[in-house]
Amino acid sequence: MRRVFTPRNVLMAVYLIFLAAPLLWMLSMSFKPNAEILETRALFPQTPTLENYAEIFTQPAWRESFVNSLIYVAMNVVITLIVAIPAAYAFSRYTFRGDRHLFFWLLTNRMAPGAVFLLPFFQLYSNIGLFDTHLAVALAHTLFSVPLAIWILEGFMSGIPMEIDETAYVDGYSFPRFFYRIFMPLIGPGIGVAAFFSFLFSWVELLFARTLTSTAAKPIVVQLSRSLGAEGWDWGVIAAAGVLMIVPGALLIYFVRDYLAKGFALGRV
Amino acid sequence: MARIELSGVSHRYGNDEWAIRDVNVVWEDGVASALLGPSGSGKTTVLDIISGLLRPTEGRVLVDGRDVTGLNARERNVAQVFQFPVMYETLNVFDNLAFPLRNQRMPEAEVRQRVEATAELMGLTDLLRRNAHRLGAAEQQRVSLARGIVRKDISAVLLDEPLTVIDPQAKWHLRRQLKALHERTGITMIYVTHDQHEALTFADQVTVMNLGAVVQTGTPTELHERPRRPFIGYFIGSPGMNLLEAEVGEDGVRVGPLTVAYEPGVAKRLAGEEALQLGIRPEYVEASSRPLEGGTEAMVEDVDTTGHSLIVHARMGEAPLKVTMDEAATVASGDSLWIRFPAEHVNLYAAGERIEVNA
Amino acid sequence: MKLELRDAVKRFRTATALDGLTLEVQDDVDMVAIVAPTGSGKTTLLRVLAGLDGLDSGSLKVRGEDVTGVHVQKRNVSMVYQKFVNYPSLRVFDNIASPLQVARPRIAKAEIERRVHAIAEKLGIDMYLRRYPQELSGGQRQRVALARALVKEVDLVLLDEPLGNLDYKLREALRSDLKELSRERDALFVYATPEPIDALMMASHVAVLSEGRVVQYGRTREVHAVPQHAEVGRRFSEPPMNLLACRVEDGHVSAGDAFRFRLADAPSDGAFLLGIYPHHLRILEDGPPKPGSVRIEARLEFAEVVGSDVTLRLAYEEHTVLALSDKIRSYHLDETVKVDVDPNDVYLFDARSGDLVRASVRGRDARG
Amino acid sequence: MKRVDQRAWLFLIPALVVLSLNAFIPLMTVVNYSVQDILPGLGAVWVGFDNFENVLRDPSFRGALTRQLGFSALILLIQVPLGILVALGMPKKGWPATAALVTIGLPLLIPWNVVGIIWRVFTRSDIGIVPFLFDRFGYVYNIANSPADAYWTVVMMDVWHWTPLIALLAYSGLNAIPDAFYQAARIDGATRWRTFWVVTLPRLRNVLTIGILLRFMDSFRIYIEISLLTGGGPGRTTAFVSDLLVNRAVGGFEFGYAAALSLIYFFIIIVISYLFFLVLTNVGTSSQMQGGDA
Repeated sequence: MRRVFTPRNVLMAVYLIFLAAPLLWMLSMSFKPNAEILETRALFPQTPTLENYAEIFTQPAWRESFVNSLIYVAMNVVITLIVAIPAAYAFSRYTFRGDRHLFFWLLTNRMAPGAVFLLPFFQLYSNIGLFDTHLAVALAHTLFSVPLAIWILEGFMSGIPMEIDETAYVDGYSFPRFFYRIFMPLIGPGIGVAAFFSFLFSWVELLFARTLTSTAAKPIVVQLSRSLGAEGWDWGVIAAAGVLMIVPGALLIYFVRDYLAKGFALGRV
Repeated sequence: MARIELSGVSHRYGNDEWAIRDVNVVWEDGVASALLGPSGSGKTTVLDIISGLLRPTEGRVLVDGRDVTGLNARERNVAQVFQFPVMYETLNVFDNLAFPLRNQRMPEAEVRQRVEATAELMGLTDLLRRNAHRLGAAEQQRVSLARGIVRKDISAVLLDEPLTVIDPQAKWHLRRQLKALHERTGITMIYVTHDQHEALTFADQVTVMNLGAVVQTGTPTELHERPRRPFIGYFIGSPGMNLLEAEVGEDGVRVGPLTVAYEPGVAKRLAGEEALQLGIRPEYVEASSRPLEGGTEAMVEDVDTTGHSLIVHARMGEAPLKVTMDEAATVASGDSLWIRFPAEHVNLYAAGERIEVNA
Repeated sequence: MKLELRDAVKRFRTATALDGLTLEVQDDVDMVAIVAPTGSGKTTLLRVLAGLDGLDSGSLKVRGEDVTGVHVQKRNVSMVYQKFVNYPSLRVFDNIASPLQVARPRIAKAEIERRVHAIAEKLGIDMYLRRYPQELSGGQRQRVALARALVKEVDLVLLDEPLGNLDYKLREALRSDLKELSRERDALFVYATPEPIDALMMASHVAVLSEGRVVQYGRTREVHAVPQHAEVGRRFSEPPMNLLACRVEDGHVSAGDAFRFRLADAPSDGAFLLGIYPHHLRILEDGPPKPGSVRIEARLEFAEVVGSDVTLRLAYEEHTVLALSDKIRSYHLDETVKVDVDPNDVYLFDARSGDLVRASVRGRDARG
Repeated sequence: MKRVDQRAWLFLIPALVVLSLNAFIPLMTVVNYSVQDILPGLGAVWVGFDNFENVLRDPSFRGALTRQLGFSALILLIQVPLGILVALGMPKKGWPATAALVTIGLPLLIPWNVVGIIWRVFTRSDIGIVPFLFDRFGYVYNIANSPADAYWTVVMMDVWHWTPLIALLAYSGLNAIPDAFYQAARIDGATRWRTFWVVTLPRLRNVLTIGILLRFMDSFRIYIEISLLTGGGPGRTTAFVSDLLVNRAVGGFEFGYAAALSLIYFFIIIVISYLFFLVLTNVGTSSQMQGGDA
């Protein structure tokens, strides 16, 4: 009989419980009225209710902020890809003066401690009249998502032999036609993984999203913390919002799972 | 060292069709053998069954007569060298070789003695302190081979296309090393490859597989001189064996205008065979610009040179024919050439299977 | 003139790939083979002909038209690599058709269809047109690359060791196809390879390269019969020609204590390299040596079966000598092998410059 | 092999434009602040490196920095081994692999403030389940006033939140190891642990170095989750460098001090990351023998 309680299975079970417990707790809270949350501690809600979710879907503030978040996250992914693909092509196909150090400089941007940069960002985006627009948040987030996207795409592109480029030139392809018809389809998986990580970062980022918006482009993360601010926290609604925020990410990770499983080109490093 | 036998072995992956059918092969103790076949011929399936990675759907695997079908590679003491060098990079060469011995809880003194003896055998003595990733591919492959034979209880060594990633100049050196190792240790070695050059160079006994079945097992000379099936005549040797449609005449076998004389008894015996084919190697076709007694004329269509000999593409009646001639011969396309087939170099096939004529 | 490359120079940081290389190919030549060891400039030469790399100096004319600076996209060339390079994202049909699809002036779809089917049939891959390259075997993938290189009428078809990754039998088949195709087209096939056998079997003309320069160019059989330099002898024979240090003293050549023989038209005394093709070291399993030839006994270091011949690596005094035998049998290491040499077959090269001093009698007749 | 061509910079222009907009201008503004003091009514006054000296001599900075280094080291020591173990445990093929990937990846998808909320709700004495469970085992768990409980809860939250990143990286690293290495180890009779130590771990070196670099950078910047969970308390036990930064920059309006602090802080991260980068890239160049493709 195949041994079920191998050390491996036990460890995985313990880890999964540790991982799932808070999530399940949040899920169950999202179906409990506030009163019950404060009194009982049972995992399964006695009086399950959908009022928390109803609150979110009916309240314009919640719905709009959810949509706002999706808009600027999508813009961030698009801008990141438009900017990162040519840069990654340069890194993967050519050696040029200072390419390695430039690559490190790109990575360092990701390390900038967010907190103190808020004010300068605020001043910058207000001066160029982009304050409280989706574009502002998207552009700010590219500071973090572009370096990672370049790194991932460069890994995928290096997997494609140079001879394919050259054969296309010998066949008479012009560079744009080659790039569009031959090269892009080959790095499809790379684009998917890069998009996933750009989405991942931009969707959960709070500091810049809060700093660069007020009402018109108010993101979900801010709506969440706003309802935290008021004293009597409305735990049920917050839990429901938390659950809803996981859904888009879970879907995306489902779509790029093959590339993650196959191991996206970490050989780059 | 041990005698390895596959009896009635067949295997299919899942329930699609059979990868290998009814494989019966015996590798005598201490033989230098090769398993040769084009890609997709099922030789990798046989390799995995011998190594213990794969349990065959049917049939048995015997080591010295003991049924090991259910045992894994460790219990069968079968070592394996892979297509690319497999080494433990964080260990130096000495620890790589000592690794299997220490796993057997062998006392350190004995480990040292065996490792040094094996290193000397493989010419690795001065590399013992070197770390793995500073060695070249050929050296790393020698270390993984040495790791295979360092153990006392090794029954056989499987070589799975070991020269794949070795660059051309280093290849002949490693081939010589493998051959010398076998002659000095007498370990049963099975060299699996799709390259006939490797197989015939290394092995005294070659098993040829095609489309999942063993076609012929024999010495290089047997395979080259008396191929059991036309496929082997084509696959071994360059250029491949000529294969011509033939009929039985009273005084021998006729191919178009040419007759190969046989004693009357033989002719009678052949009478009943249908789909008769005649195979002869280009280097055994007698050819000359002057008439040959009992020969016939053929038209030369093209001449290639290999530097040391000429390959003449001729046409005898309808049948195309290749003839190998000495490089000094003066022959050009358009000439006519007298040719004759010496009976002792001719193979006759009935329905694709070689017939033993008292040639 | 199909091709005029004059004084081509191309330097890289670490090495000089082309060092004043000149190659002129007449109009009647179907295929010229560039024989040189890997890494001696032959790939760079092909890349320069294709326009993928520019020249530091020198000029290139194709069919009389100067294309020295012309960018690759504007050149009328095609190229096949050792790696089976196809477009993974396109089906086999579109892979083969792509040079026609991007050609300007535009080519009608029906015409593209016809040409693709014609070349696919010729190379025996017409049944795979709907498939993707990844689904095919190595040999088939290389045939797709070849079909793409031949679908368009080009001036130069550049082949960089296309058979390198294929196994024995596939090479034989592709060699005869390539030879036939080079005859049918009036394009010049330029075939780069370290393997002399490819050049000997396919190319009507051969250029032997060494250190970025052409050491000898001519008809294939002539270059093999009369190598002008020791380097050509070594590079352009399979297995490589034996080159033994020897001395000539009044008409006698000696390359070792027991290896001395009279030579009819021997040069004046001095130090030379004795050149002997491996197949001229006759191995008579039994019987006395042929009259006039010299017998030496050597120890067998290793025997390699190649096709239907066996290359014997023999140790003789301090030399290592290669011999060729057509007897396929199991050989035992260190067995003694008796070898006969006919003085008419030997070559002599100047010890210092390597230039040919005396060609073999047979070689001179063959060229006549 | 890559071609040497300086024109490649043209491809980089879009990326450089976007990044310099976001990187250079704000950075220059911060540098600007760090060398001045804004006095109400007097505008900006040049103070040179005073701010930097204040920061370096400030005991609360040194305290925050040591706590931060301690925290970063601790979470790396827990998350890296745990991440590898989880990756080893994950199924390789079929739907279980997909299910494992999605569930283990979930914590990475949750906004950082929601993580803080969940753990706050999870551990509050009045409504949380954790105190309730500890109570059953006879231990009075109180995050609000026991420094030990608070510190370990913050550590557990970070482990819960970021171990999946190491697990996913290690998982993709494991998939790149050719099966022949495991076959060889089996033939050599290696135990499971010996095989891990000699085959698996050395070949995960590349992936783990990236994981450690990413985790180190992010752990050094942690702020929002902790501020929601414990607000840095009790006392300063869970207040790290970024907490000090936000208080001084947003709260105390000592903008010069905060700018100087963030530049020092940024400098520390870059130096340590550059060391990792060097180790990482020459690890890459001494490329261990990958399976050669024929």
